[in-house]
Amino acid sequence: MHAKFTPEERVFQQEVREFMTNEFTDELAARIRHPDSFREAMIEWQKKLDAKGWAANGWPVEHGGCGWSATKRSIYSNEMALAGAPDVVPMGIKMVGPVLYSFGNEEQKARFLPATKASDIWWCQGYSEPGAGSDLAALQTRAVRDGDDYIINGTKIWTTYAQYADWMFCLVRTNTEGKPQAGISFLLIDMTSPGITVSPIISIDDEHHLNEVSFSDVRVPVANRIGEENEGWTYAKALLTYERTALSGVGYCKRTLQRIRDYAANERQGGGRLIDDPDFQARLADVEMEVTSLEYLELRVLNAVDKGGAPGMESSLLKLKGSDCQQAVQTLYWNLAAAYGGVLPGDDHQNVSGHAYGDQARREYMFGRATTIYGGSNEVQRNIIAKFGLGL
Amino acid sequence: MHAKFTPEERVFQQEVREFMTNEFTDELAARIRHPDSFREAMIEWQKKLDAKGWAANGWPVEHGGCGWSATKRSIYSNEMALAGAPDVVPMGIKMVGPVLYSFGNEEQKARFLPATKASDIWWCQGYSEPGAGSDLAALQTRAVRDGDDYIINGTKIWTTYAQYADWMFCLVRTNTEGKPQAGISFLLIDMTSPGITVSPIISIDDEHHLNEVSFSDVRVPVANRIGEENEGWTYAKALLTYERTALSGVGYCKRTLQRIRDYAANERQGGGRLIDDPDFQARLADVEMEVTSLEYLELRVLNAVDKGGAPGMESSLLKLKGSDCQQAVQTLYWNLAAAYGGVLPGDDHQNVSGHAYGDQARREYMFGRATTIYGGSNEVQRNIIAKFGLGL
Amino acid sequence: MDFSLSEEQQLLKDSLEKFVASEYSPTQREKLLHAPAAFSADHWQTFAELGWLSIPFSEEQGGIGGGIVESAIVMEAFGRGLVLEPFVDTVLLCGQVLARSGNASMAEQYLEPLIAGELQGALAWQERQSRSSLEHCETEAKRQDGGWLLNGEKVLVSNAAANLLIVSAKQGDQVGLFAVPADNPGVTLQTLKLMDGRDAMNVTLTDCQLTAEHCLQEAGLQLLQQVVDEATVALCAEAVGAMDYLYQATVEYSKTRKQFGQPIGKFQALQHRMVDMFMLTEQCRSLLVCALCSVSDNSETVTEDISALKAMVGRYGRQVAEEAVQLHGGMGVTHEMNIGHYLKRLMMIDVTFGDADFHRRRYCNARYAA
Amino acid sequence: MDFSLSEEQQLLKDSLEKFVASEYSPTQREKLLHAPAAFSADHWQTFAELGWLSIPFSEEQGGIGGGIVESAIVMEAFGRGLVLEPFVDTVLLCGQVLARSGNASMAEQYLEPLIAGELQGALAWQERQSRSSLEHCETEAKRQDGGWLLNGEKVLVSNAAANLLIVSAKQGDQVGLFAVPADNPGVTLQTLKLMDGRDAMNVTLTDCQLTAEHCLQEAGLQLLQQVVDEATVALCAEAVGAMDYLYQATVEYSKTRKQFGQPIGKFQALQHRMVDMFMLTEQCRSLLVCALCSVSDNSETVTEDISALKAMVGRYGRQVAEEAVQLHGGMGVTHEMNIGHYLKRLMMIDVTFGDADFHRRRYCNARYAA
Repeated sequence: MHAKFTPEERVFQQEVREFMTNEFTDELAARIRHPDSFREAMIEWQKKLDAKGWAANGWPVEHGGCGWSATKRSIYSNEMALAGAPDVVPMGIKMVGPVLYSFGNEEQKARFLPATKASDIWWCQGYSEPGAGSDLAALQTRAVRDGDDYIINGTKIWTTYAQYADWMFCLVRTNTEGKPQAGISFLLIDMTSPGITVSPIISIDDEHHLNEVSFSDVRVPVANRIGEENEGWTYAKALLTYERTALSGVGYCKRTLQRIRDYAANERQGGGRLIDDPDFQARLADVEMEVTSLEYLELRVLNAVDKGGAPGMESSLLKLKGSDCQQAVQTLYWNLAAAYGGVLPGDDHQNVSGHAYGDQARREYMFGRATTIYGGSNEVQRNIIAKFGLGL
Repeated sequence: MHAKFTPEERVFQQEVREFMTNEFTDELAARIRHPDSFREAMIEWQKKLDAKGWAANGWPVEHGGCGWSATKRSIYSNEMALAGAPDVVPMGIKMVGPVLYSFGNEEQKARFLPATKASDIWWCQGYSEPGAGSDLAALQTRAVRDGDDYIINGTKIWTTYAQYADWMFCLVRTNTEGKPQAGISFLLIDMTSPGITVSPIISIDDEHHLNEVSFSDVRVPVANRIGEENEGWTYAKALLTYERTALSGVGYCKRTLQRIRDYAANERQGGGRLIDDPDFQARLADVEMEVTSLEYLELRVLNAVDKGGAPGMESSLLKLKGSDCQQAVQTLYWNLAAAYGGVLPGDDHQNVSGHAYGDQARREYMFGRATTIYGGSNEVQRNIIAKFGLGL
Repeated sequence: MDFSLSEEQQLLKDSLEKFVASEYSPTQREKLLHAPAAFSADHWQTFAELGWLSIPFSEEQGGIGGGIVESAIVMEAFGRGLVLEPFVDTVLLCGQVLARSGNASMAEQYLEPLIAGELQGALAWQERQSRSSLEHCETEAKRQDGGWLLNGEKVLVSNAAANLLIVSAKQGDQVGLFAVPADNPGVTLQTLKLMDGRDAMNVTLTDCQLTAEHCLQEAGLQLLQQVVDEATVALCAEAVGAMDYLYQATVEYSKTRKQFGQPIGKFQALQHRMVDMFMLTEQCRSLLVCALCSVSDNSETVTEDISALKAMVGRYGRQVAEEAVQLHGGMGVTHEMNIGHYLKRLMMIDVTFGDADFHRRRYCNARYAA
Repeated sequence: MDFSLSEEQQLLKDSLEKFVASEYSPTQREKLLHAPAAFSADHWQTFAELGWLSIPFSEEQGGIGGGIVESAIVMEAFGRGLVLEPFVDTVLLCGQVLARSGNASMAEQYLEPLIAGELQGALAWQERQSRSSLEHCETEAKRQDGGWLLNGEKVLVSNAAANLLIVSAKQGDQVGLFAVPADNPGVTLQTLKLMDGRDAMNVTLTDCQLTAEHCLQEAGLQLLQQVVDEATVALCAEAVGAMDYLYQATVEYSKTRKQFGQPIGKFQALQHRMVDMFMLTEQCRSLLVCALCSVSDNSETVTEDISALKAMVGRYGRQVAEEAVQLHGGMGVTHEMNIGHYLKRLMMIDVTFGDADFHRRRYCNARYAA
C-alpha cells in the first residue's frame, strides 16, 4: 500500500502541469468567467484538451479515451484543479457519452461520439420536471409515436446551460401504464426543433445557469431514441452512476482551500493575521481533514475500479460526501470574506471592497446550495445507500 | 420583560440556600452516593424536604403543594442544583402523584397521596416491556378479571429502582381488541404480592439501576385500578407530559458545568491551565450557550404555565433539548477527565488517578447514554413534535 | 421574573405585524429594492407618523421612553417580512449615540428631525484592517483651530441614505465619536450594493473639518460598545423573526409538495429535520429573551449574554436558512422564491458586528479570563 | 499509487479474522476479562507461534520485516473483536523503541524473548502534569557511577503484565529513553483497572538504578514521537475495525427489532442515521489509508496525516458508537450487550496519545505555523 508515483507517473504529472500552464491562459480564464463569452471560451478550452487527447479521457480507448490508471486520473484532475482550470462541461463527455457508447447503435455512435468529444455539440440534460425532482420516475413529458417520429409535449426544469445547448438528452414517457419506471424512453433532441421554448431561471447567486424548457408538439425522429422503447430508465440509471462519480468535486475543494489559506495569510484581524487565529485554524483544519478523507475515499473507489470493481453504491457516497465537503469549503470561504462577501460587484469592485475574493466567495456559496439538491438530492442518496448498501 | 427577583423572591432564595446548606450535609451526600445506603438516605432526605413543606411543591395546594410561581420554582431547583442536592426520586411525587390527584378516586387519594408525599411509599414505573419500548402501546402484560381481582401475567423491563420499590404503577392490557391504545388499564401493584420477580439488569456504567420485573399470576385488587378499565392510556399520556417537563435537567447541567470550570482551572496541560486553552474554551462555551438557551426555554415554558398555558408540545422540546444538553455536558466532562476517566475505582481511587472526578465523569457519561432513550426516545419526541407541533 | 409583554408592547407588536402583513409581500418588497437607497421613503414617513422612530428615546428628547424590548419587538416583526427600512442604522445606532452622548447641542440639532423622519443616520466604524474589532481604529481625529480634523476611511457603512454619520476616530489613546454631516466637503461617499438588497457605502474622510461641538465624546469606546451591543440584540431579534418565518414556510411547503406519491412532509427524515429547524429557532428565541432581560436588568453578565445570543443566531440562523433552501429543493435556489432572500439576510446579520466565532471568543474572554 | 494488499498481507488478514471469529465471541471475551492482567496468556503464545509478534521487526532482529500496513491489518482485525491482548504495548511501543534505538545490547537481550512471547512490554511516558504532551516530562534521569539513577512517577501505563518498561526521563535539556525491568528494586507498580477491561498501572521510580547500557537513547524524543505516531496509526486501525463492527451490528439489529408494527430499520430517519454511521466509518478508513501511505512513503506531511486520522477517529469513533447505543435502545445501555463495550474502547482510544482536539491543534501547528 503506497501513494507514491512511479517515474512514468511523475513524467505524466509534469506534462499535465506544463499543458495547464501553457494552455490555460489568464486571458482564457477571464473569458470563461464572463457570461457573455463563457460558451465560446469553454468550447475553445475543450478543443484544446481534445487536441491533446484528454477531453474524453475516461472513455474506452476505442472511442478516444486514454485508458488511464486511477493514479493518472487523480494526477490529471489534481493538476487541473491546482491550475484553476475548469473540467469539461459534464453533460456531453461525462453524462451522455457513456450512454452513447454503452447503449447507442452504430449509427448513433458515429454521429454523436466524435462530435461530442470535439465539443462540436453542446449538450443539456432533460430529466427533472416541475412535478418530478428527486422522484425522477414521476416524469410526465409525453412522447407519442407518429410514423417515424415521436411528438413531444411537456416541460423540463432546472436545465443547466439549456440556453447554450445544441442537443438535449432527455427522458420522456412513452407508456403511461405499469410502474412509473417502466414506460420511459431515452431520446436525443435537437434544440433547434420547432416547438421548443427555453426560459431562464435566475438563481439565488443572481446568475442565469438554469432554465425551464417546454415542448409543444416537438417532432423527434425515432432514430434518435437510445436503445429500446420504454427501457430508458435502465440507461438513465447507468448514467446517474457516472454522474455521481463525476460530482465529488475534490479538486475544486482542494483548490479553494489553497486560496483560503493564501487569503487568510494576508487578511488582517485587529493586529494580526487571520491565519494565526486559533478559532479560524480549528475551523479550517476541520474542513481540510474532511476534504482529505474525501480525496482518499475517491482514490479508494478509483483503485477498486482499476482492479475490476464497478462503481456502485460508492458513487452515492462520493456524491453525498463530496457535496457536503463543497458546501463546507464554501462556508469557510464565506466566513473568511465576512461582510466583504456581501458586496455585489460594481464597476470598480476590487477597489470598493478591498477584497477581490469577497464576490467570488459569495457566488460560490450561493451556487453551491444546489450541490446537495441536483443529481439526486442528498436525501435520495441516503435512501439509495440505505437500500442498496445496507440492505434496509 | 425582566429576569430580576422581587425582594420577597430574594428572601425565598436565601431561605432555600440556607436550608440546603444546613440540611444537605456531606455525610448525607456520601450515604446517597453509596448503593448500599442509597434507599434509606434518599428517604431521609425526602422526609426533610417534606417536613419543610417542599417535597411535593408542584402539587395543588390542597394536596400539600406550594403554589409557587415560575420564578420560585426556578429559584428552588437552581439552589438545589447548586448545592449538589438531588431532587426527589421522580416516580412517586413527579409521576404517579399527578395521576393520583387528577384521576384517582377519593379512597385512592387518601390512601396514597400523603404516603407518597412523605416518602413512605417508594414507587417504580411499570411501562416498558421487552417488545414495547418507544412503541409503548404495544404492551402485552395481561390483566384478566377474576372476581374483585385482576390476575397479571407478563414482563416489564428497564424498571428503574424496582429493587427498592414498595409499589409499582403499571400499564396492563385488559382488552386485546381494537387499537392498541384502547384496552390498556392503569393499575397500582403492591411489590410484595406473590408472583412478582425482580431481576437486576447491569448497565454500561456497571451499576444496578434497572430491572426486569416479571408477573406470574399476580393478584391485584380491582380497587387499585386508577379510573376506568381500558382508559389507562389517557392517564398515562397526561403523566408523560409531566415526566418530560421533569426531565430537562437544566439544574444538573449548570452544576456540572460549574464543576467543569473549577476542575479545568486546576488541570495542568503541558505548562499551563486547561481553562486557558482556546480549544477547550471554545468547546466549553458552545455547551454553556446551549445550556443557557435550555434554561431560558424552560423558564419561558414555566412563565407560560403561570399565565395559564398548559405544557403541551413544549414539554417534548424540553425533553429533547434537555437530554441533548445533558449528554453534551457529560461529554465535555469526559473530555476534561480524558484518560483518567477510564480508571475504575479501586480501594484508593483518588490517590491512584490523582483525579477524583475522573470516576464521576465516566459514570455520568455512561449513565447519561440512557437519557435520550427513556421517557420516550428522542426519535419519538421528534415524531410527536412533528405531528402535534408542526402539524405534519 | 416576567417574560410577558405589557399591554402597550402587545399593541406595538400588533401594529407592526399588521404593517408587515399589508405592505411587505414578496412582490411589494421586490419593487422597493429598486427604489433610491433601496427602501421606501413613504414607509419611513409612516414609521414617523406612527411614532415608531421615537420609541427608544426618552420623553425629554421627544421619544416615548421605550427600551430594548420595544426595539426587539420592532425588529422581530421586520425580520419576518425582510423589511428594508434602516431602523437599526438611523434609530438604534446613530440615534442612540446622539441621545446618550451627553452632547446636548448635537442631540437638540439632530434628534428632532430624526424622530420626525427627516434625517437618516449611519454608524461609520468599520475599517479595512479592523474586521470586527470596534477599538482597532486607524481613522484619526486631530484638534485644529478649536475644532477637529478627521482623516481616514470607513468601509461597508450601512444605510447609504444617511445624512448624518457617527464616525469613530482615534484621538491620542482614545476612540472619539464624531457627528459628521454627510455633506461635509471633507466627506466622499461611494455607494455599494449588498446581497441582501440594501445599499451601503465606503466613506473617505479627507481633512474633514468639524466644530468642537461635533465631537460627541472624546473617549467614546464604552458608549460605542454599548450602543452596538444593544443594536446587536435588535439584529438578533430580526434574525429570530426571519427564522420563525423560514421554519413555518418550510413546513407549509412540505405539506403541498409531492414526491414519490405523497407530500414530502410525510417523510420521517424530513420531519425530524423540520423539528430541528423549529428547535433551533426556539433556542435562539430563548437566548434573545435572556439578553433582553440582561440588558433591561443591567445584569453583570450582559456582555456574555449578548455574545452568546449573537454567536447562536449567527450559526443557527444560517443553518435554518440552509435547511429551508434544501427542503425547498430546486425552488429554494431560485431568485423568484423568497427563501433565498431570507438566507442572504441571515448571512449578512451573521457577519455584522462580528460573526459567530468572534462572539464565541468574546464570550470566552468575558467568562474564562483568569 | 496502489491501495491493495499483497498476497502475504491478504493471508495475514485472513488468518487474523479467522482467529477473532473463533476465539473472540462476547462470551469468550467476557471470561478473559477475569484472567490475570485481563488477557489470555494462551492466546499470546498462539500469536508467537503464528509469527504475529515478529511482524514489525527486521529479519536481522528475528522478525519478518513487516511495516505499518501489517500492523494496521493486525489491529483492525483485533478492533472488530475487541481483542484484549497487548499487541500495541508490547510489540509496537516497547518492541519498536528497542528495535530502533540503535542500542544493540538491549535489543539483543530483550527482542528475542519478546518475539517468542516470553516478555511483555510497556511504554511509560505519561505523567500527572503532562496530559498528552510527550515532551513535558518531569521524571528525572541523573548520571551516577557510570550508570543512571531515575526518579519520578508515570501514570496510566498500559499493560500491567509488562516485564520491561520503556521509560522517558528528562536528562538535562533532553528526554532520554531507558529500558527498565519491572522487577528493578527502584520500581513500584500499582495496578489500575480500566473501563475497557484492561489493566494499566502507575509506576513510581525511586532512586531506580540502571547500568549505562539501559539508556536506549540520551536524546530520544524524536524516536519516541515516531514510535508513538506509528502506534497511533495502529490504534486508529483498531478503531476502524470497531466502527465497522458497530455500524454492521446496528444495521442487523434494526432489521429484527420491531416497533410500531415494523422493523425499526424501515424508519427513514433511522435509515439516514445508519447511512451516516457507515459514511463516518468509510471516512475514517480513508484517512487510515492516507496515513498508511504517508508512513510507508515517508511523506513530508506524515505528522499532519497522522494527526488528521487520530482527530477524525477520536470524534467519529465515539459518534458512531453513541449512535449504535442509541439505535439499540434499552439494549444498548446494558452491560450484557457488547455495543457498550465497543463504545468504551473507542472512548479510550480517543484519549490515548492525545484526543481529537489535541491532534487537531497539532495538525494546525504543523500546517499553518508562520
